[in-house]
Amino acid sequence: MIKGIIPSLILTITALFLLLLRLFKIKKDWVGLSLGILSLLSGIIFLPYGISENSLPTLIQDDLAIYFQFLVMLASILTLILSWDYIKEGKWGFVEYSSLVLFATVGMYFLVGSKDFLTLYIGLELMALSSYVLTGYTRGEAKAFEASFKYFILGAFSSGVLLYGISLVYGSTGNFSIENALGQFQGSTDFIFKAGMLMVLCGFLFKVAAIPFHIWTPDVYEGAPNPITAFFSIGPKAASFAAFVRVFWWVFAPASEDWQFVVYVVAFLTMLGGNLMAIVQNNVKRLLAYASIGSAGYVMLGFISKNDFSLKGIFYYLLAFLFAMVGIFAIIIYLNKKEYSEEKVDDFKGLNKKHPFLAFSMLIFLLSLVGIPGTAGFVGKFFLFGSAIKGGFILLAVVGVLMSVVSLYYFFRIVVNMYISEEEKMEIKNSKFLLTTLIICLLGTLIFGIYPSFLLRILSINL
Amino acid sequence: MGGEEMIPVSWAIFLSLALFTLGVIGVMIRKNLIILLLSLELMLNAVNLNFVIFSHTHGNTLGQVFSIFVMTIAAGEAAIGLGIIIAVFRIKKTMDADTLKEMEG
Amino acid sequence: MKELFFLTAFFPLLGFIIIGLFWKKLPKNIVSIIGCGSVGLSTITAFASVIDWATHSIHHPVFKELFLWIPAGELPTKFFGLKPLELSFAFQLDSLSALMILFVTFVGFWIHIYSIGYMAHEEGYNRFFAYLNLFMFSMLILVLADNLPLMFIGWEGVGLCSYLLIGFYYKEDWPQNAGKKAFIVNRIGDWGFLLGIFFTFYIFGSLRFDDVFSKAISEPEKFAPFATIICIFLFIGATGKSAQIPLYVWLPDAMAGPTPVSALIHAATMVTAGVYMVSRCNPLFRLSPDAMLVVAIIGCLTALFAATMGIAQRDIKKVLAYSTISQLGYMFLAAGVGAYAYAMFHVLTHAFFKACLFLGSGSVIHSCHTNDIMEMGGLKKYMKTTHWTFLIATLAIAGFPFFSGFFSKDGILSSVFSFGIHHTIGYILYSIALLTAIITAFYMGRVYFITFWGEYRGKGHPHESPKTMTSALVVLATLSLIGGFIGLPGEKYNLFSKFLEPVLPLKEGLVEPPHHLPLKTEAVLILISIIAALTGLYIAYKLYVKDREWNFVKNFVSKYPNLYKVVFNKYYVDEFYGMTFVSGTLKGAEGLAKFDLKGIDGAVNGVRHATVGTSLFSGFFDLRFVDGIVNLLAKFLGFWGNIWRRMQTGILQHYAFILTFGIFFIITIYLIFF
Amino acid sequence: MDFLFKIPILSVITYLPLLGAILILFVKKENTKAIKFIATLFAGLSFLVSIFLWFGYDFTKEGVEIFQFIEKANWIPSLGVQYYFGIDGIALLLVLLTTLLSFISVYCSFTAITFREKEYYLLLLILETGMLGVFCSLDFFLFYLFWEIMLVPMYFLIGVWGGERKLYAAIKFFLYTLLGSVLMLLGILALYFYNTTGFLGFQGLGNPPTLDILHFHNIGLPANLQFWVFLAFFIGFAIKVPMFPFHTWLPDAHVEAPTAGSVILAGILLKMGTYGFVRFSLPIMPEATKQMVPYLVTLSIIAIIYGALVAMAQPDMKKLIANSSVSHLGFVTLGIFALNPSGLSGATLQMINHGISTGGLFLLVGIIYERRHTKLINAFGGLSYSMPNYAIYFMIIALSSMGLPAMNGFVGEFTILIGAFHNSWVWALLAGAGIVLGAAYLLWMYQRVFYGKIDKEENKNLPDLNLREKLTLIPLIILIFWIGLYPKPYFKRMENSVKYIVKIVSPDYYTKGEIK
Amino acid sequence: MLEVFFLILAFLALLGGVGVIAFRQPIHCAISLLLTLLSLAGIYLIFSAEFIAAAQIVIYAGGILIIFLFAIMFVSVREAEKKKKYIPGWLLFLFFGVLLFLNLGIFIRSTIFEKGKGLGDTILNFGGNTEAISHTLYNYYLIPFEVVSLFLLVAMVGAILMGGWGVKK
Repeated sequence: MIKGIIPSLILTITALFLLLLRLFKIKKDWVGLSLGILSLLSGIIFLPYGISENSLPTLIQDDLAIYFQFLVMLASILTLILSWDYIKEGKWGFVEYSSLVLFATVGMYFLVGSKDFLTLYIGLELMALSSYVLTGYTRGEAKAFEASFKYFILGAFSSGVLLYGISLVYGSTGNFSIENALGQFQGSTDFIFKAGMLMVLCGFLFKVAAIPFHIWTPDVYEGAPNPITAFFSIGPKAASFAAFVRVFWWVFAPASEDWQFVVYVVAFLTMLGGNLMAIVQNNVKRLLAYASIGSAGYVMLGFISKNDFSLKGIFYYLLAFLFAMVGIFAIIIYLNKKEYSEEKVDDFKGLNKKHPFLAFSMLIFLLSLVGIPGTAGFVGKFFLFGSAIKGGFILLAVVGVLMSVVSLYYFFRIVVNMYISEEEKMEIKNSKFLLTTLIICLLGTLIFGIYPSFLLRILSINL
Repeated sequence: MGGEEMIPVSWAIFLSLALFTLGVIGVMIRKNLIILLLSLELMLNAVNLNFVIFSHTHGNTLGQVFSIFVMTIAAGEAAIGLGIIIAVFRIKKTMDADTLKEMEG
Repeated sequence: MKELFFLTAFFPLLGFIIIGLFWKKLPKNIVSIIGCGSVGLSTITAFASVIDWATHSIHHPVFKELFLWIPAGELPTKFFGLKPLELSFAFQLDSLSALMILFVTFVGFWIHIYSIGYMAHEEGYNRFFAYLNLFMFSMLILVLADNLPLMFIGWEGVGLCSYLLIGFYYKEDWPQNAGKKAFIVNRIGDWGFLLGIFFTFYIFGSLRFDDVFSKAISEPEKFAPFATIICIFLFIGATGKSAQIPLYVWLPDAMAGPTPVSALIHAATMVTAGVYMVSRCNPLFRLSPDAMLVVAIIGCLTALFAATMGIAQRDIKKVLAYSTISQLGYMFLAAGVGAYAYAMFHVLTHAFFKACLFLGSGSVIHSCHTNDIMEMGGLKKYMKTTHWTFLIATLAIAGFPFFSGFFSKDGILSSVFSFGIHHTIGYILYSIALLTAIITAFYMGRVYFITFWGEYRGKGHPHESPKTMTSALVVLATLSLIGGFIGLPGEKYNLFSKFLEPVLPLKEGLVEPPHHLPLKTEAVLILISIIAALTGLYIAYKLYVKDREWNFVKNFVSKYPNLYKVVFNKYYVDEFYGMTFVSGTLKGAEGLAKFDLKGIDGAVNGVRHATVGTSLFSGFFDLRFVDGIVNLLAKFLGFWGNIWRRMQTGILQHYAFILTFGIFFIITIYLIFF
Repeated sequence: MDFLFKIPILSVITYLPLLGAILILFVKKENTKAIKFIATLFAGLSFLVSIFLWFGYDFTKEGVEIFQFIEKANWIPSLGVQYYFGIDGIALLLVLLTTLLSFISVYCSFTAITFREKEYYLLLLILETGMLGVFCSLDFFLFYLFWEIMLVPMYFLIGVWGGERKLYAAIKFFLYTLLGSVLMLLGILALYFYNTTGFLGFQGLGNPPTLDILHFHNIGLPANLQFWVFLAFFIGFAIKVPMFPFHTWLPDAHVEAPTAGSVILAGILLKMGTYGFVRFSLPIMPEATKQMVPYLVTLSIIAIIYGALVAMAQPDMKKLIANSSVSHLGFVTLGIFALNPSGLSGATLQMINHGISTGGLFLLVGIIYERRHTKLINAFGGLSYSMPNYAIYFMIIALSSMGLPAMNGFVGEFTILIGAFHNSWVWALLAGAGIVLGAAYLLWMYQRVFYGKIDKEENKNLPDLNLREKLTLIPLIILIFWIGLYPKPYFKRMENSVKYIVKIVSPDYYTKGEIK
Repeated sequence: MLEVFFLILAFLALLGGVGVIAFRQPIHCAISLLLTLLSLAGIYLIFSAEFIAAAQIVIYAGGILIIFLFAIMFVSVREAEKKKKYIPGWLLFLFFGVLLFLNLGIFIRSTIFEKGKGLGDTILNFGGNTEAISHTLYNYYLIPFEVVSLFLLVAMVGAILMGGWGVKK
């Protein structure tokens, strides 16, 4: 019985240990980093152990759970490495930072692996709460607090909506199980079930930042510390998508047509709006925020179409997105000046001359986000658009590909700055940690882009 | 207690819905940061009411258990929220939420 | 020897390549040797192979396929199913092409010789000979080709050389314009020619003359309905090359080139390619009386119009140019009435006398350094040889008895007259042609008298030209004098028709053969044409020699200034074309370019500046343009980007409201649709 | 030549430039000589190896066997994606054109590019790999990979080494072409699903998943699906070609690109669109193609006339040539959609011709641009005095571009027009106008640039062509005359490939001669 | 009888709710929230959730609300009086809030609620409400229960981290 939660146990214990260290005023940053990474790695190693075991009442260990748990842990590892310089520079203390990231990971672990609304909710809240704290963690800046506060209020608001939805669903079905919720579902006349479903939908849409629930994203992305922004754009998002998929493909499967229609509209708006808004941004982080909103739209293509391509697409795309985002943020941190200032698109001017490798990596990540073949992003999009075509959502697929083209336009503003503008004003740090992250991400993007069968062979997600 | 025969479930649901809506409205229209938090609590209470009612309707205690968790989480959220509010207050010297608009667009 | 006839074409090519590759290094005398030598060699080859062929197998054309050129797959044809489109580099030697190569190489050779003197002091001597050699090559390909596409190669090749040589003096602008005009007008004709080729393949499933004609002859009724359109398209090609209405406008301008070029290309050889082509395709034309009538009418009208235009010109070469157009009109008239042999005969005699005239005029220009006849005069004293040769050629073109032009022109006139026996229109054509003959005699007389008689009016001292030039004049004048005797009137004595009989038979196809006139009528017609020629010459003599002060002409011009102006300005046809087709095309091009360009301005920039009003307004404004749609879209996207962006006020409560609105929105759409 | 079938010659050709690019990566930026040497060496090697293809290709084979030099390996088994290389006669010619023009464009850049040489040659070589990959691929996934990858180096070539409005032109190029290709991706996906499980009411064929292009040839798609898939592919290819309403990116990209960029863009990149029609649209969606032919031909004819007219009014030499490309490519598409062997083989030949002639013209404009730093026609005049050799080369290539007989352009246009004629004589009539206009705008430009008096001081002492420049042009001129006078080897090599396509499009063609 | 109780309590709860969003002073709002909390506790009692009712009073009224009062005391109170209490355009927002209410109301209106089973049997099985809850809590929901302790830990750490800012400097 314990096998299923070994990874989360490892993480929890490490996090608690780190807190304890902090309590005794042992501020060894490297301990925080190394223990954090170690625990996450061992967590990943122990992940497959629970796979055959399904005896836990509230947790499930199926392919979906394992893969996405892997994904969020990977995200956390990369975030930790990425954060090193940033946190060290501000002398904010890596130990408690590390433990907060671990707590968030535990939350995501349960969010992904729950087969019960209660567990799901608790996981969600743990993740969210750690995120609020992480948002306001470092800068001691009005902006960070503003972001944190906005995130907190809106997050709590949306989880209130989600919760209200859950309560209505409970009112209809009489239990919280995700696996067997349908015992008492009364078909199309069950209105509170549907009302609940819609509100749960709204709650999840908030978490995955779909339009019109995206509204928090740009501000939070901008205000949060850079590594944390990277983390938000991948970890919680991936975990939320996994839970989203699980809830809607399982619990609300009988009402598929109902939510598919709604999600259709939302996905449409999300792809359109996210990418269009990104056009007019000058702040890189806001630009990326909108780009990630647009990406959520693509992922929703897989979500809505519900076929054998869908999960592969969602997972692969999120993985690609993870590599690209972490990589891009690594570069942003590289470029970060000592004094606080906004991360402008112009900051990239002349990067190629100064540091060609950074520029090249940035180019690859951006191409991956656009979905140019040879990068992991393409494979992800290939599956996502494939699933949309297969599901018959041609219009969405068309909008999706068109918006990919639009995304090229705004991403290439950065490329233009890097490669074509001659001006150079940035100072570049020298950091092994950032470089490591960058190389991991670059390799991930390229390897999974050029030889995807390596992953696809493993990836036989079934529900 | 045996009151269940007399009180229509829909009344209670409407009450909870009304409270929920009041909470939502509060978050939308009030300026004061603390009152935003209070409104959030209102929303959570509406949820709790639902859980209790449905727990009663379905004859299981799952809903009640959930509502305990909700309370716990409400407490945690309040703590964090107030922490953030105080920090914001220290920097901004104001409790108006609409002054927090450094980031836009 | 006869199998090597195709080498005729390749000697000049060799010359061209040698001169072309080493044009910078070769000295002038070597270039002259190569240039003239290559043409001389090909002349020898031509004569040798033709004699060999004519003595042994005059009724069997010789074919020589060098290699398969374009094998482009099977195409469905009208009558013959799927036929492979296989074009060869292949040549044929029959009486028509034999005739052509003989006179082309011969005249060409003498003009090369002439050029040595004429061009001696010009810049670009080497270039000139290279082009001339290339021209010879193309022309010989044209006449030797055994299929239409290969003929087309030569056809365009001579057009190219014509372009290059007209624009030979590239410092000035107007030769360039003239060259360009020539090329483009020719291309318009070629457009028709190409379509004619395509039609031919579609109907006959082959492009070899031999195949096509044998099919056409064997089943005339079957192909007759399609022959008209083929012939009309081919004739459009011919009007371009041979400067017929409506595509004649390039030829007068083409006089911008050096005079030997005018003589060779724009008088003797290239411009007759159209006549050659029509004659070559006579089996097709014979299937279609309508097409032939069109040819005849166009030819006749061209003859008259060009002749009238020639009256008022002051540029000696322009007069000759219009006379060329007019004579070409005669040739087409002959072809149109079915007298192909006479058309070819006129081609031949015209080549002699017109080349002679041009070379003579070149000689005059060479010594006076002007083209304006009003600045010449009295040259017979200074330039004896030139004068005599010019006189002979003038008499020949005017149709003075027993000069070469007399025989060919008389043959044409009597053919047209006999055509009138079947078609009343023939008599109209005949009278026009006769009128043209008078006018021709008149304006040629005018030029002659103004130039060579009276007093010298120009600057400097005119002098006789060098030997290289006069020798050519003498040769050509001799031929103009005696060349006509190979085509005496009457069937029995006409060696020329007999020679051409295998290719240009008198009786074939659906068209009535020219009626044989009784001897009496023939004699009367001859008399009439003699009178016509003499009348024209006499009027010229009267007006320009007797009347020393040219009072009559001056009075006439001052009395009818407008008439004079119209004629002097060539009926404003050039201006009309300029205003309609040329500037229409240019205006259209500019308009389209703007239309294309409009999108460039602020297309994607629009994204940045887009605001509600401007984007919508200028968006609609832009819609007119191709890129505008994209533009509009970009602006629209930017506009929406901004709208979305404005939602991001930064105020928390607004965000909460948007969330609430989102929930409301989702529930509402759900309620509406379910 | 058996050994040729044993070594993966296509891969060797394709990746040699990439190898060169990788080597360049390790050379110091300042060492431009070494960089140029490596770039020339590898582009040249690739060209030399590709010559073997010309002799090794067995053009007597028919049917599917026209695809030779096959290389096959599993790549993504779960999707049925293969590493699948192979060429038929049409691709053979395009591969050769690519290697030749790439080599020339590397060689012609030695003096034109004066900064950031390392990146320049690197990108040029990567671009070559991408282009070769497109022509060699017989798997959709692989094809798409190369198709898109190629855009990136091209973007940089325009964007970094371009003219004044380079950024605009570069992003416009990228956006337009990407727009087309993403729609094509949807088309590919639709085919994939039709082949396997079916989608959206289309009963799938239930085959194992594959993206093998040849498998989809004549797979028998239902008519309405064909229509949509055709549309998706069409937009992609039409933008690339570019066909009439999609052409606006082309003048911008051409004008702003550096010389080599223009050469490659005009010479090869545009051919991918037309190649796409031949390889995909025709054999996979024959019914839809036939159905759409009237519209496609209308667009082609509009392009022919419109492009020529727009070209006529251009004040800039490069822009003029760019617009003339629209016109020439109009001929190519006309030939393709004539759907008969003559039209198709003419179109294929015309692709090569256009690459040679227009590539040559761009080279020439680049040469003068290097000397004078302007491309405006009215900045010149009387150049035949100061640069007589240049004038001659220009004349020859311009003549070839306007389709003078005995030069390459004529052979292509003639066969295309006769092919089009056999569908409808009106097509040939209208398209023929392009021949007239082609002469008009080129001669007019030639006149303004080379003739007249030299009225500008700068033009008086321009140096004539040097040896290197001549060497870049001479191969093209040799090809111009070779194709013009003896195109048989070319026609032979594509004969059966064309037959293969025609047989798929209209199975009765070779028996009844009907395009039905 | 219970109906009347319910209605009274419901009225009070709503009154409190309205008070939360209507009073100017945060302290008044907090007090009216207390009213709502207590009324709801009463309603819980009606629906046989004694443990929840007690927890409501203890945790909410006694714990959470006290934190709020602390916070309200901590920050300046006077400041709030000067300014408007609602943000500009609040009527529109209010309007949409009401619309949302109506929207959701449609769903609830159209649902036919079954007659409740009541908790009687369940509670009897376990021997009491609290026992029943604890049984579920410690058996079925053991893991979430443990996780929620982590949640509280994070909340604590977070509150310290957040609230501590500015103090150090």
